[in-house]
Amino acid sequence: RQQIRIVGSSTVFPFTATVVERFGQTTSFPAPILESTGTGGGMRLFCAGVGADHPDITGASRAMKASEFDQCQKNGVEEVTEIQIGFDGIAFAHSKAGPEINLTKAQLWQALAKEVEVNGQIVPNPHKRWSDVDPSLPNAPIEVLGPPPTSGTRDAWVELVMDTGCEEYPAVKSLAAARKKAVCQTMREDGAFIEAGENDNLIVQRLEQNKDAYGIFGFSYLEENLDKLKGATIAGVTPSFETIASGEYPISRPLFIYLKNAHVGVIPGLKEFVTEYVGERAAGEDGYLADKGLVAMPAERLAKVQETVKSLTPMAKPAS
Amino acid sequence: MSIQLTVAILLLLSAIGFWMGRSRAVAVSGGRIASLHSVPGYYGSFTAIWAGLPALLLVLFWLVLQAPVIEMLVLNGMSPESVLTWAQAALAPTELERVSGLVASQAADALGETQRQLLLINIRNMAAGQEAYVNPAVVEALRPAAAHYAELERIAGWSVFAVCMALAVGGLLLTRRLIAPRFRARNNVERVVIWALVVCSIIAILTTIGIVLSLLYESVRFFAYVPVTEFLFGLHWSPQTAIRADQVGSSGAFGAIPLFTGTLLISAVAMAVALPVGLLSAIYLAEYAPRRVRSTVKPVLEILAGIPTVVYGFFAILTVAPVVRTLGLDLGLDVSSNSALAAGVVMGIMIVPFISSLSDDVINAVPQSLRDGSYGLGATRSETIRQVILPAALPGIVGAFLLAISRAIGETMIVVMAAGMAANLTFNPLAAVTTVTVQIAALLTGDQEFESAKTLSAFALGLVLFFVTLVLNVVALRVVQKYREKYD
Amino acid sequence: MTELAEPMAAPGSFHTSEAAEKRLRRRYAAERRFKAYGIVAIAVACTMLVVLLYTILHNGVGAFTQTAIRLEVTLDAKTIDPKGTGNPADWDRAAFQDLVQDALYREFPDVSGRVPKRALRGLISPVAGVFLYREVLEDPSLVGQTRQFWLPASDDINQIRKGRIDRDLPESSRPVSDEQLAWLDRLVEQGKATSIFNTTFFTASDSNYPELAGIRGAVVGSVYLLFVTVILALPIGVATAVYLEEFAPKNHFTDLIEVNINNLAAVPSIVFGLLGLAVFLGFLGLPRSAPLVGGMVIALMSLPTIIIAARAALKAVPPSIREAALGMGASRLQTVMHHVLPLAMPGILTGTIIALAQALGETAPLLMVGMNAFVTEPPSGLLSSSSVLPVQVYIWADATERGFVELTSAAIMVLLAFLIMMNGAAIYLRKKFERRW
Amino acid sequence: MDNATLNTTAAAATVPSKPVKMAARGVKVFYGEKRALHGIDVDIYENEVLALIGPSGCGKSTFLRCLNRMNDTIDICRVEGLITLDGQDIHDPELDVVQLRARVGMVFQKPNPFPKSIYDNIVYGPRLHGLATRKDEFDQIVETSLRRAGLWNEVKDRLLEPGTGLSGGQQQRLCIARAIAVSPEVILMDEPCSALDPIATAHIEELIDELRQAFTIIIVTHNMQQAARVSQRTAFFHLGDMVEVGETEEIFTNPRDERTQGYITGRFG
Amino acid sequence: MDNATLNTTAAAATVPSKPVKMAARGVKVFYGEKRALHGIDVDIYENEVLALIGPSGCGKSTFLRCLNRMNDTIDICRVEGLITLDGQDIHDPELDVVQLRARVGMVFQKPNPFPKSIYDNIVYGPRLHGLATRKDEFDQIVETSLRRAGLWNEVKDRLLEPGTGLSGGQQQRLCIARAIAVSPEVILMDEPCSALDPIATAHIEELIDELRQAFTIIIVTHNMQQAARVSQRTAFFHLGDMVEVGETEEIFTNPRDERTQGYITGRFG
Ligand SMILES: Nc1ncnc2c1ncn2[C@@H]1O[C@H](COP(=O)(O)OP(=O)(O)OP(=O)(O)O)[C@@H](O)[C@H]1O
Ligand SMILES: Nc1ncnc2c1ncn2[C@@H]1O[C@H](COP(=O)(O)OP(=O)(O)OP(=O)(O)O)[C@@H](O)[C@H]1O
Ligand SMILES: [Mg+2]
Ligand SMILES: [Mg+2]
Ligand SMILES: O=P([O-])([O-])[O-]
Repeated sequence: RQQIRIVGSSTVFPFTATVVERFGQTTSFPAPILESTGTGGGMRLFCAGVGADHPDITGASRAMKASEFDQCQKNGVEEVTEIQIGFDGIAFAHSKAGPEINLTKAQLWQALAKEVEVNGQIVPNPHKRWSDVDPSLPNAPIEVLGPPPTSGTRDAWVELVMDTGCEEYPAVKSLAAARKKAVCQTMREDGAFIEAGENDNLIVQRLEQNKDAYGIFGFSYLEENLDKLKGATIAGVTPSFETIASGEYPISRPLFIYLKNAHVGVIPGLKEFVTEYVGERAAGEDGYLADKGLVAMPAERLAKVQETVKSLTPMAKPAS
Repeated sequence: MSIQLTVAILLLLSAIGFWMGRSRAVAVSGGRIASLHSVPGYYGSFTAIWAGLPALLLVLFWLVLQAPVIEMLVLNGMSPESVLTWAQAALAPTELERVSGLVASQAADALGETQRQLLLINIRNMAAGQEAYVNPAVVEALRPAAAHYAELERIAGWSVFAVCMALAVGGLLLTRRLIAPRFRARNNVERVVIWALVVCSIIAILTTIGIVLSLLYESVRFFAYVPVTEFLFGLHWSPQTAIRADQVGSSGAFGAIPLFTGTLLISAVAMAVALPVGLLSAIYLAEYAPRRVRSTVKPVLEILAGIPTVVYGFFAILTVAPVVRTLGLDLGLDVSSNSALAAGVVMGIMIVPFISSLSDDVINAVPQSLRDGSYGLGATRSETIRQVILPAALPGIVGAFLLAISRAIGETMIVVMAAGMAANLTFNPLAAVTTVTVQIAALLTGDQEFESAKTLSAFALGLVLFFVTLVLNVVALRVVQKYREKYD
Repeated sequence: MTELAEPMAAPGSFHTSEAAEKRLRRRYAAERRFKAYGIVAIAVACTMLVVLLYTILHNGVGAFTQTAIRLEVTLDAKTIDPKGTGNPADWDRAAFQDLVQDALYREFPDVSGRVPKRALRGLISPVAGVFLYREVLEDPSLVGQTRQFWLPASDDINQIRKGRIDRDLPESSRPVSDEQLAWLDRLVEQGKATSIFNTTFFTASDSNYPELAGIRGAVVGSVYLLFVTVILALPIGVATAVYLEEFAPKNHFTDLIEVNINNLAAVPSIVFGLLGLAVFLGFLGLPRSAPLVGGMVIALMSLPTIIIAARAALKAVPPSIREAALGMGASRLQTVMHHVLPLAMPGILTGTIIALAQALGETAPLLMVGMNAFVTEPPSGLLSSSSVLPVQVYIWADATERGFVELTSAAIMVLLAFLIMMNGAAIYLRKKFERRW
Repeated sequence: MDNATLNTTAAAATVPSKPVKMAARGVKVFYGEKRALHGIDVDIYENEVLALIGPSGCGKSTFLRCLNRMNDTIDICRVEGLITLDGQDIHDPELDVVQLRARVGMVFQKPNPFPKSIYDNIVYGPRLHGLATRKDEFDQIVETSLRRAGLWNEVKDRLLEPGTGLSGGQQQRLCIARAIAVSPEVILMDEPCSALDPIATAHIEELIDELRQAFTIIIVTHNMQQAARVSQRTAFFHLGDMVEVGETEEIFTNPRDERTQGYITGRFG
Repeated sequence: MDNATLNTTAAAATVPSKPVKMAARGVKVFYGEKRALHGIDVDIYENEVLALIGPSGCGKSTFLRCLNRMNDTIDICRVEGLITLDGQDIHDPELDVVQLRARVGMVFQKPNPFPKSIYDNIVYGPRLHGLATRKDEFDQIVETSLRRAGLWNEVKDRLLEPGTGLSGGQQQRLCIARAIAVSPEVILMDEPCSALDPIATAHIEELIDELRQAFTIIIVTHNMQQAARVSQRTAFFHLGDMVEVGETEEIFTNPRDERTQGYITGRFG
């Protein structure tokens, strides 16, 4: 095998694909082969072993989990370099025809969780309309299209919005850890929150047809469809390159690729590829990945990542 | 000697064998071809088979075994120093320590399986002359091994060539001795051909065994996490929450009932569309339509069956679902934008040709004598159709219906795109539901965990699906067979 | 039989009576209603087909044209060939984009500053350099010259030009700024921007940039895949059908095979994907994303359909032909090979084509064996990674750029064209060889 | 259709003893381009059994099927000429084909009971034509028809069993019972015994003889002995022509045409 | 198979004038559980035409198909008893069934030419059995066979047109030509004329008479006149038994068995 093989997250996929394409166009190495398997699926393939049959790089829209790291170790994939490539904001957006809306995480939790706190009690979510959640919100039915649990975007949403949103309610705070987690993280299933499949673009297209519906998807899709959609303001911040990069916008997450060190020097072009990926031309603020919707890292962070790539410092076991 | 060349030469020998066998047969017949048991061509084929087939089988066998053997020999033959040099360049310091400790005694054995793999990639690349792809630091160290590798490959190639030639020539000589006027060449050749046919038909069985085994193996592991009863009778399906450490075992997370009901619901909607449309179309085409109309409409309808399901998925979600929703809202109904109705309707459209084509066939299979009997009594066409033809064709139509249902149950892409993932236990077609196939696709293409009940559950679902379609098919087959007996 | 004396309505009296006439009118009304149901049913099915095709057509036609901008590019030899070897292999391929950008800056000399220049660059495709490189590669003598080239506009500009993004929207909510619109209008006025036929769509493979994306790789992948499928499924399917129909004794074993085949025909395609994953990838260790593996999975999947069709075709050959041949002293195998199989061949081919047409549109099982790879070049062989048409559709449907929306529909159109062609071939075969015995 | 009535009466005049039930004048039938009948003229009298004989493919069945317009169901078939029932043109748009077929019943070569119960087979026609409405009326019809067809005693205990479960001869009698249940005036039979064994054949032949009391019967047969046994008059067809028609006795003992002669003495066919 | 030879010779002794070509001893045939033939003993002499007659379903075809083991092709069919060809047991594993069928040819009820050219229809058998190798030899065979079948003059100008384009009678003669092209010793004909018109039938009957010079012919017919015209000896079958066999004249004028009598006089069938 002479081509690099890359698997992993569907969120990272378009960015990796862009690098792959550029790499194929501008170097004499054969273009790497890229396959979108989802973060977890990618980890599974990546950690299955060392050798020509196993991928060299996997993309992830979240950090590697401890269990995955262990699996890697068990299968002889002992040295893995963790490389952050940038940030991805998660947009909560709706049709341009809809009203302006300004939400807090607590309100989002109230609107989307299966069980919520009402008057100090934990009850099944009674809210049918936004105005039920907070009278200041529009009097429109709650209808949110979001990613299925199999997607990294969903994980991030739960972690960044739901988990923090619920913290503001004392009755929730006082729950036992396990119960609290369940209450905080479980999305409602009565039709107000709709799991709309892995295909973010389809969510975008459906929002166009239904002005009351909101969608949860990667920021890049919002960016590309600004003529039809607008992003809701979360905690007073509208999603944009700037607010995400600066960390102001509260729902954003880092994106990673993982490199199998053992393959460097065996699979041609591997190191060159990763170097290109985190190079200024790609991952820089003005790089072509930014054109694709990736929120670039601040310069000093990028420099650190470039350093890691240069030395191929293997990662340590993650905490969780 | 490359395998390709060996195979080519074998084929050539086989061809020569054909010619030899043929001319030998003509020779032994003494010019009276009719005195031979078989036509000379069969003696030729007989010779060709014996010259070619055993050797080709050997080549196939060899192809499987050659690589591992050569690799083992090469690795064992490497000097400790070169292994060490390679290890220093390629391995991480921690691994290196372990390796260098052992390397003095048993070079290759010191390496773990994964390191061997890497080393072999390098050696193979070098043996193939692609030094450019190998770390320059190890090129020199690996040169002897690469040469060894190439040498072994050469030897292997020649030896397989030699053995093949021996087999082929042996076959030629043997068959030449056998050829006599009374020798039943045709019967022998035919026996080989028929065995080949048998082998082909066994592939269908192997496929089934393969499916059942690969599903069963993973399912059994799944049932180690989740009891069968819970899976089959549980009312709650939410595989995602169960992977979080604090929720494993929370009861009902793997209850597949909502998936079954969802599948049923969508299939029911689909059949509610497909059955009347399909059946009535079939009746019209078979009994009323002029020949010309029939021969254009039928293929047009069949296009519906050929359209890729991805396309239907788009159609469902971007065209039909909004229409359904708007209509529902106008009527004051609460319609989910992922309604089972939209997915079902589109699936129904897709299935129409299955029902219409199959029904058309069974309606045509109703003997003309029954129609004549009915017309002869003064029945109109529709009376004949409703009271004689349909009852007579009913078993066949039921068969078609069952096959269409199994198609609906197994359909994936439409529901993946249009039906969503919400495992609601409901029979309301306006609500969102999910199906077994959606879950399989989602569980296996999405975020997977190792060895988790979540991933494995996909295989259990696949197993259920397999058995459901099996039962439906056996029933359909029985029904159709019963029907067949009646008129044949 | 003395029962003849039994009373019975006088012959004929009833059927011409008033009551019978009235009843007759009712019966004919029912007749007309019933016939109408049939017509309605067919109309419903056909309408759906038309709506479906119309939606696709409506969304997809746009993809066949593309906005191009004419720029005067100076192909500076030093920039292109820094080593000065004159060998295209040593060219700096990344430099072509810079040349394009320089040309653009020269076209608008009044634009200066980092931010306005960035906006200006937004007019032209970020991969315009690739187009330029290809043209120069074809004619290396261009190096050093200054020439006019038609280069693709960026996706946003393309969408604006086609009206897919409304240019009357407020500036903040469209991807193209007022400034850029003004530049574009100026170019259009000068005849330096126009719509051209999108040949890239047919000559290129997958890309992240809609203006550079095409279906060639997917089409080639589909062809390879179908090739594998045909090579495997046709002979095996026909052999199985021949064995079962002409040779197999009726016993439990053949019953088992028969039930099996019928069952396999209805097994959900995704289950075949699971099988391929477990056996071809897991057990045999074949590479992911390879047309070989995809073809094998699809072959297994279409095998039952082919067998069933082939058996039907064999059954349709009248027994009198078999008897004739057997009576002449042909063996069973000879009977089959000389007479039955050739006569059944059109039917077999028809069935096979239809099975293949279905296989061509199959997505789900291919996702399981990794056929959703991103590959920017047509596969070079059966083992190299590749995508196929339906999966390409599936991938493009999720791409971020707006340009992919119409590319998706266009790819569907190509896929449908293939399907209709294959169905047409099947119908033609069926017609041509339709035989009355 | 005055002309038709006239003609028919004229033809009938030659044998004045019996009224004409059906008549054919210049009946030509085409299957696509091919002409199967070249112009048939014949009168069929009330309450007689007319046998049509002739070698295979001569057009007997074709002619028979013209009489109740069963040929309408064959796309490529075209009928020319005049056929009358009680003096009325059967192609007259006034006369409905459904009505015609109720009045001119048919029994086919191969017994073709519907795959329903014996009872339902019989009441099928009466129910269509509204001959009865109440259960007891239907019961009455079933019993009468089966009795007339000589089948009642054999099946009266199993009326609800499927008609397809009967033996060949019983099935054929069931078909006859089914045909007479709608009170037709004419019954057409196309080789009704050719699929039956000798005993069943004898049964049917007896039955035909008795049915003649109430119905006009036209029977196609390839068995000359049978024609001789059951019919009063016989028509001989040859290559799409009706060669001669006359009293059965006379046709068999003293045929006027040599083709008839040749056929009857077994020189061909 | 000494025993067989013995028996045959013994049977042949009763009519010593002609050598026995084929013989059956105690031939029983079962279709699954059902017995279709109950033990048939008959000798067939060289260069004679033996007619098999009897009512429908009595087993004529079944017996005929035993003689060249065409019944082997029916799964559920089982044959017991001894059949010899020139004294050799035809079930002897030494004798290949393919060779048997080349020696005992068959012509079927419905003409069934292969959908190929007339020429290819004829040369199919010779090519199969390697009777010729060169083009001119094949040409020779085609001409001889067609001449013997009385078809040469009608088709000599269109040998390359498809055989299915011929008329029914021509097709049947083509099938006969095809059968004699492999120079069989015995020809079996199963109702070869029942699908044909009188003229074609007459043609074939003439042909059979001529072929008798060179071949042994066994013909099944439901037409007694035909049996009388073409055969020297006739065997009458009834319900799976061979009731009697003898000189055709005698069977028709003076049958020994009353069932034969009944059948011949048209009392049943
Ligand atoms: N449906 C049809 N299409 C074309 N030709 C037909 C059709 N039915 C009959 N014929 C032709 O019309 C001619 C007369 O056929 P018909 O069935 O009336 O003969 P028949 O006297 O009933 O013969 P048989 O004794 O075999 O039943 C024949 O040549 C036959 O081939
Ligand atoms: N393939 C078969 N399977 C089962 N039973 C059969 C089969 N062929 C013939 N029979 C039965 O064997 C008996 C003899 O049939 P056969 O065909 O030999 O009669 P036949 O004398 O040739 O009649 P016909 O004159 O109608 O051709 C019949 O009862 C028939 O039903
Ligand atoms: Mg007829
Ligand atoms: Mg027979
Ligand atoms: O593919 P994901 O990034 O959503 O895991």
